[in-house]
Amino acid sequence: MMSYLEEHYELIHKTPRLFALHVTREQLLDTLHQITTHTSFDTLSQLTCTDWIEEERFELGYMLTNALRSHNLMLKCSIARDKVTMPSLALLFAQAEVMERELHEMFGIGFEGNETLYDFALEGWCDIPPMRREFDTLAYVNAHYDFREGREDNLDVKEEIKKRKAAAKSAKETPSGA
Amino acid sequence: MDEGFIPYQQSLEDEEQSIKSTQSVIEQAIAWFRAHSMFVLAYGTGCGAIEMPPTFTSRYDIERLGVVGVATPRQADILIVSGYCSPKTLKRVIRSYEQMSEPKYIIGLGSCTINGGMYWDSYNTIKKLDDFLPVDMYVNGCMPRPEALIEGFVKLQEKIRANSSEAGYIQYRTRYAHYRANQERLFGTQVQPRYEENFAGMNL
Amino acid sequence: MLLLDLLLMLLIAYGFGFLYYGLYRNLSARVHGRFGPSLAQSFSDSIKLFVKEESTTFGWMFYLGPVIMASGAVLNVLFIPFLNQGESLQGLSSYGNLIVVLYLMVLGPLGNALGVGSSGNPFGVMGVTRGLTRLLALELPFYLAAIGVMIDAGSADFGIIMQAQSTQSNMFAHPLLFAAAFISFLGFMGKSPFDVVGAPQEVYSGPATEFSGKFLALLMSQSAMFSFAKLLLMVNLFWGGADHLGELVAKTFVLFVAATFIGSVYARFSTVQSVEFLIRIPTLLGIVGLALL
Amino acid sequence: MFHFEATLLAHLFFGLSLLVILPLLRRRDLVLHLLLLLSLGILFYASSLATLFIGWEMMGWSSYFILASSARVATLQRYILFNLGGAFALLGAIALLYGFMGSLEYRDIDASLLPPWAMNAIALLLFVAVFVKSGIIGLHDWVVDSYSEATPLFSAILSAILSKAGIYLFIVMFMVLLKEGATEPLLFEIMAWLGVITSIVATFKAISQDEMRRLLAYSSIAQIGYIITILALMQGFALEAALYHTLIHTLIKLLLFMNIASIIAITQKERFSELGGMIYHAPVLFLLLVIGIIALAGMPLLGGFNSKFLIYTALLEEKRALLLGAVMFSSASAFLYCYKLVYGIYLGQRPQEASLHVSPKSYYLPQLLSAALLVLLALLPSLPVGYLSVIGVELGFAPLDDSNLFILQSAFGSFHGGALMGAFGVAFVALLGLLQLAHSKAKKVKDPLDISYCGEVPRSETNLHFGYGMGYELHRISFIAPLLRHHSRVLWDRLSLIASDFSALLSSLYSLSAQHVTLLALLLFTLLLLGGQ
Amino acid sequence: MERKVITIYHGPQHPGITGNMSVELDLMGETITRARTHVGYLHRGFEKLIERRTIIQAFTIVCRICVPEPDPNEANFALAVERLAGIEVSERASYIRVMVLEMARLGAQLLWMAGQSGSVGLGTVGQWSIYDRDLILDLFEQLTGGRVYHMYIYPGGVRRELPDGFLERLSALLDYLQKRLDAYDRLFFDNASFQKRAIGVGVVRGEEVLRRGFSGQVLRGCGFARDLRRDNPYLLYDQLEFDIPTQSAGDVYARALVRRAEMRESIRILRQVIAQMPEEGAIMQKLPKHRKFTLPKEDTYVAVESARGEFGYYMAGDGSEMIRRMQVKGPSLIHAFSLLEPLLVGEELSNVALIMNSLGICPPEIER
Repeated sequence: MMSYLEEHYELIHKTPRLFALHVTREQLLDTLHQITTHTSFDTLSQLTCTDWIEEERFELGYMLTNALRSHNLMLKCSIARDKVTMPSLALLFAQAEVMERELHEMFGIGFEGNETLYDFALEGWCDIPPMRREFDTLAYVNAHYDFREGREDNLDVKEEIKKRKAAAKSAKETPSGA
Repeated sequence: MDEGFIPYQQSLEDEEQSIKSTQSVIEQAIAWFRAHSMFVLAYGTGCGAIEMPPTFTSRYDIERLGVVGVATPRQADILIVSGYCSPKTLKRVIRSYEQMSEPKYIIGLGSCTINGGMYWDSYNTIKKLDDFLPVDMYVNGCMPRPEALIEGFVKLQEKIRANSSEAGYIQYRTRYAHYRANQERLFGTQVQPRYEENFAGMNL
Repeated sequence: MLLLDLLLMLLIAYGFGFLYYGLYRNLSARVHGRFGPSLAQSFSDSIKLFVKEESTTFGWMFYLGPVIMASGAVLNVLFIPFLNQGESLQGLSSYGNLIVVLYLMVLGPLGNALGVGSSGNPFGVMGVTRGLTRLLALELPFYLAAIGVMIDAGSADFGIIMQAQSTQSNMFAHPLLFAAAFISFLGFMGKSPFDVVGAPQEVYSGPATEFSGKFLALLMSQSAMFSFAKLLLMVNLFWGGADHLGELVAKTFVLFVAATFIGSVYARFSTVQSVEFLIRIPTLLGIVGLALL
Repeated sequence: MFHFEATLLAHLFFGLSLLVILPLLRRRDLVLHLLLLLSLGILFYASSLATLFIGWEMMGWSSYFILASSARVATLQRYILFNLGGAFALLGAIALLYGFMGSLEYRDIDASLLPPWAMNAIALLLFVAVFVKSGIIGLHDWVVDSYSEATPLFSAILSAILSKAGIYLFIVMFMVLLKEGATEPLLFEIMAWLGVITSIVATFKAISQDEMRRLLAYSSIAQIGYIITILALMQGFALEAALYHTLIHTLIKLLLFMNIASIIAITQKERFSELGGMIYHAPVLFLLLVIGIIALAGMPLLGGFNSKFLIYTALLEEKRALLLGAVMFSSASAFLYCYKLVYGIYLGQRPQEASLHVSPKSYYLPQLLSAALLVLLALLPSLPVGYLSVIGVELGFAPLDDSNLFILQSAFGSFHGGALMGAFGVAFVALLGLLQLAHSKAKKVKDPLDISYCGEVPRSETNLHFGYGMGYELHRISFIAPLLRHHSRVLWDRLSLIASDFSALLSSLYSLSAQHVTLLALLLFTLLLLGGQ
Repeated sequence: MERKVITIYHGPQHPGITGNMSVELDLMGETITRARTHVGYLHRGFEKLIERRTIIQAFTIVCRICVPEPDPNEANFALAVERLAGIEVSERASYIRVMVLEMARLGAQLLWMAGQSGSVGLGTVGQWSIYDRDLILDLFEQLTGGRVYHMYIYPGGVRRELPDGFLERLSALLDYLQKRLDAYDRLFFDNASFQKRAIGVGVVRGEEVLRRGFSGQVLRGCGFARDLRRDNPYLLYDQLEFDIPTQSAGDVYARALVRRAEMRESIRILRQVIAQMPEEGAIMQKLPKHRKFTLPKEDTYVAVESARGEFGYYMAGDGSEMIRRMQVKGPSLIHAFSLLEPLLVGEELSNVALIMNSLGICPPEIER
C-alpha cells in the first residue's frame, strides 16, 4: 500500500502511521481517485482548513484513513484566500457533504457541486466567516454583547500582584528597618 | 453566602421578612404551594445539562423538594437555562419562557449565564442572560455541582414564598420593552414573535 | 341523602386517587433507590396548578375539553358502586350498569381529544391518535373478560355481578379472564409497557402538551379519580367488590401496587407493538377463558 | 294493497324514507326524487312479491339516475351491476317461491310447505340481495364509490335511507313471510359472522380514508353490519335492537352527511388533508358534528348508546360471547374514525389558502332536527321502545317494557337516561364553574401558531394538520394491514376480465362458419332429445 | 393543496433528544419520510478561542468540547501538543492517563445506558446507572478536584499525583460495578420488552459502512472490530489485554450489546492498570515556561477511541505560543448527518430517540 504512494507521490512521513502529501487544487480529484482505487485509503475521516493569512492561503487537509483504521494519510491542498472555491467531494464520499458545509460557513470556502451549503451552526450570520484569521472575536463580542460589570470586590489581577509585591517588599524592608 | 454572585439575591433576601408580614393567609398558602411544587423545564442549553440527571435521580433526588421535570413549557414553572446560550439557542429559550404560564421563574445555571464564563470572548455565546430574560436565581460554577443546584432551588423556594413584586416574570411583563430591545439588538432581523402580541390577555 | 352519598364517593375517590398517585411516586422512587416526594406531593402539584396566575387556552373548545374529561371521570366514579352491600356508597350504580361504565370510560378522553385537537398542536393529536389506536386493542381483552363476567352473573348490573362472586371471586373462577383483564388494566392505568400515549421522548407530552395551569390541574385531578375508578372496576368485577371501606382500600391498594411494580421494570412498547401484543396474548387468553365458561 | 300484517313496520320505514324529499331544499332532480319516494312506498307497502320487486327495481333505477348527474361512469356501472345482481337474486328467490306457492300474494305464502332445500336456496338468494344492498364486505365497492361521488345531499339519502332497504327486505322475508320456513340455522350463523366481520373490516377501512364521504360510507357499512348480525339472531329483542339501531343510524347519518354537505358547500373541499381548523369559522356546525360523532361512537349521553346497549344485551342474552366481543371491538375501533372525522374537518390547523363560501341555511334544519332527536332519545331512551315493541308484537314477538321512558330495559340490566344526562350535566356545570372561579386566568393565544413546538416557531406554511396521518399507522399493524388492501376490488376486476373473455368466446359464435353452426345445432338437438327421454 | 405530510421538530427543547440539537422530521402518520438534522445550538467557536490562547489557557477549555466524556479531549490535546513539541511522557503518567480514560469511558457508557433506557421509557435503569456513574465521578473528584471537567491530562503528563489509597478505592468500585452490571443485564439488556423495541431497529449494515467514515459502536455493531486502541494504538493500549466486542446485526440492540461488553472490557483494562502501574515515577515532564511553550510550524493528527467512536484532533503550530489551528473531529459529526438522516427515513417516530441514543450522537462535538 505504501509502495504505491511512495512510487507515485512525494510522501511525507509524519509518524509511522501518519503520512501527508501535497496536491494542487487541480490535482485533487484525480489524486483522490487514484489513491482510493490503488491503495486502501478509501475513507474520508476529516476535512480540515488552516488559515495562513500571512501567506495569503488556506491549507485544506483531506484526512484519509484505511478500512483497518490503522493509518492516516492527509492530502494537503493550498488555495488562495481570495479565490475560494474547491471541487466538492460529495459524490465521492457522502460524509464530505456536511464537512464542506461546515467549512463553507466557517471560512467562506465555496464547494462546487455541493447543494447543501446552507447554514450549519450559525443562524443568519452576516459578518466575516468566523474562523478566518481576520475575524476578531473579541472585537465582535465587544460590539455585540454587554459584559457584566465586575463585583465591587473584583480585583484587577495585575494591579493586585503589583500591590502584593510592593507590600511584600515593604514588609521585607520594615523588619530590616526595625 | 458571602461568596459567589449574589448581590441581587441578597437584596431580595433582605426584603423577604418585611414582605412576608404583609401577606394574607391565603397568599401565604398559595405561595407555600408554589414553593413546594416546582415543575421544571430543564432546557439543556449547554454543559449544565450533564449535572441535571444526577440532580434528578437517585443520588441527589431533588424530587424530595417537590421538583419534577416536565416536558413542555406550558406545564412548567421554572426554566433552567443550563449553561452558555448561543443566540440560536437563546431564541428557543425565550420562546419556551414566553410559553410558560405565570408565575414562572428562571434559574441560570453555570458561570456562562452570568458573565460568559469560559466563553467570555466567544462570538457566539451571550455574556449576560439577564439582559434578555429576567433571571431569578443564578447558580454559579463550571460546572455547578448538584448540591449547588439544590441550594439554588432552596433559595428560589424562599424567594417564591416571599412573593416579591421583584419576581422575574413581573419584571418581564412590566419591563418588556427593555428586554425586547436587547433581544432585537442581538437577533437583528431574525426576531421571534412578540410576546405581547401572542397574548391578547382575553379572559374567557 | 343520595347527594351526600355522591359527594362522599367523589371525596373518597379524589382523596384516595391522590394518595395512590403519591404512593405511586413514592414506590417507584423506592424502586429507583431514592426517597421520593412526600405522599401529598401530587395534591400540592394540583393545588399549585389551580392557583397559577394564568393558563393558556386556544379557544372555547380547548377550555371545555378538560371539563368534559373530568365530568367523564366523575361519572365513572358515581356509576361504579364502592361496596357490594348496603345502601351507602352505591352512588348512581342502580341507574347504570357495566356496559354504561365501559363506555363512560372512553367518554372523557374523547371529549378531551376535542380540546387537544383544537389547539392545533401536532404532538397533542399524535398522542390522541396513539391513544385511540392503542385503545382498540386495549379494550378487546377487557371487553371479553367483562362479557364473560356478565354472562356468568347473568346480568350487567354491578350488584348482581358482585353477588355472584360471594362464594368464589371471579379471579379464581375465571383466571384466564382475569389475566386478560389485568393486562388491559395495566394499559388503562397508563403503565409501562403500554404508556405510549404521552411518551415524552416521542411525542413531547402527548395530549397534555398544550395544557397549562388550571386545565392541567383539572386533568391531574380527574386522572387521580379516574384511576381510582379503574381500580374499583377491577375489584368489583374480579374480586367480588368490598364489604366495607377498609376492604376496599386494601383490595385497591394491592392491585395498585402490583400495577406500579410491573410498570417500573418494563420498557415502553411502541403503538404498533402494544396493539399486536394486546391482540395476541390477552385476547387469546380472553377467548379461551370465554370458551371455558 | 294495505292488506299486510306488518303495516307498522312499513310505516316506520316509510316514515324514515320521507326524508328523501330533502333535496327539495336545493330543487335538483325533483322528479327523480319523487319517483324514488314512490318506489320506496311501493316497496314498503307492497302486499305481493311482484309489487315488492317492482318497488325494489324502481328504487334502484331512480337512484341510478339521480346518481348519474354527478358520478363517474365506472361508478355508475359498478352501482348498476351490483344492484342488478342483487335484483336477480331477489327475482330468483321470488320465482322459486312462486314455483312452490303458485301465487305472489303475501297472504298465500306458507313457508312451512317449502322443502328444506328450497327454503335454503331461497334464503341464500335473499341473502345475496340483502348483502348487496347493505354492502357486506366483498360486495361493498359500489357503496363507497357511489356515496362519495353522489351530490352531497344524495349521499345523505343513500346512507340514511336506501341502505335500510336491505334490512327491510330481510325483516319482511325472514321474520314475516318465511318465518315458518325450515331454514338451516347455520346460514344465520354465517350471516351473523359476516355482519360482524363486515363491521370490523369496514371500520378499519374507514379509519384509513382521506375523503370524508368515503369514511362515512365505510362507517355506514360497519353500522349496517351490526344490524345484520343482530338480525341473524332471529329474536324479538334482537329485532327491536336492530330497528332501534336503524332509527338511530338514520338520524346520525342524516346529521353527518348534511354536516359534510355544509362543509363541502363552504370550502369546496372533500379531503381531510385539505381541510382543518373550521371550528372557529363554523362553531355551530362543529357542535352538530360532535353530537353526531358522539352518537355514532355509541357514547352514553347521546342516543347512539341506546341501540348499542340493546344490541349488546341481546347478544348477551343469547350468550354469544365471541360475537359480542367482536361487535364491541369493532365499536371501540370506531372511536378512531369518529375522532378523525371531527379533527380532520374542524380541528387542527387551517389550510393556508382557504376561500370560504356561505353554507346554505336550509342545510341546518335537518341537522338540528336530528341532533335534537338524538339528545331527546338520550334523555328518554325508551321513547321509541313502545312503538318498536308494537312492531315486534305485530311480528309475533314478546313486547318490551317501556313503563318508564327514562329507563331502557333489557334482560341484562337497564340504565336511566335521565340520570346519566343529569349527572353529566351537573358535573359539567360544576366543573366549569370551578374552572371559571379558579384563581388562574385563562389567556387566549392570539396567534394560532403559538404552540409548544420544541422551542421552534412553526412558519405559516408548515403543515401541522394530522388529518391525513391519523390512522396511517394501522398499515404497520400486522393483522390490520391485510384488511386495508383492496381485495374485493381486485376480485371483481378479475371476475370482470373473466366475464369479458367469456363473452368474447360467445361472440365468436356469430363468426362461425355455416358447417360449425350446423354441427353445434345438431349436437344441441341431440342433447335435448336425450334430456327429454 | 395536499397536506399529507406534517413537519415536526424533534428538539431542541424535547426530552427525546440527545443534547441541544434538533431533527426536523416530515411525518406521514408517524412514519418518517424525511429527516434533517439541525445543529448549532451549542456552537461556541472553540477553534477560534483556542487560536487566541496559550497552551495552558487552551488546556482549560478543551475538555469542555464534549460534556459526557471530556477526557478524550484532554488526551487528544496533550498527545497532539506532545507530538508537535517532542515531549515524552513517563510510563506512570501514561498508566494514569489510561486509567482516567477508561474511567471516563465507563462513566460515559453508564450515562448512555440512562439515555438509552430513558428513550424506551425504562426510567429505573437510568436512575440506577446515573447513581453508579456518580460513584465514578466521586473518584474523579478525589483525583482531579472536578466532578465533570477534570483538566487533568496536561501535555507532559498528568497534573496531580494519585491520592493515598486511590487505587484500592478504584478496585473496590470496580468490584461493585461488576456486580451491578449483572443487575443491568437482568433489568435492561435481557429485558424482553427492551429487546422487542431494539431488535431490528436502526439497522446499519454492509461493507459500505467502512467507507462512509463511521466509527465506534456503529462499526462494531455490524461486525467490524475497529477500535483505535487496537488499530492505531496510543498511550499503553498495545501493552494491555482486552477484547473488541462485536455484533453482527447492526441494529440498536447489537450496539447496546457491544456497549455492554465494552463496559466489562473497561473494567478488565482498569484492573490491569491497577496491577501494572509502576509504584514510583514522575508524573510530569519538565515543560518550558508558560510564555515560552511554543509549537513548531508543523501539523499533526491524533485520534483516540472515545466511548462513542473515533475522536480526532488536527493540530497545527506556527512557531508561536498560540496554536495556529486545532480542528476537532468527533464521531457524531458523521453519525448525526450522513448516517442519521437516511437511517430515520421509514422509521416510526417512536424510534427516533432510540436510534439517536444508540448512535451516541452528542451535539457539542459536532459544532464545537
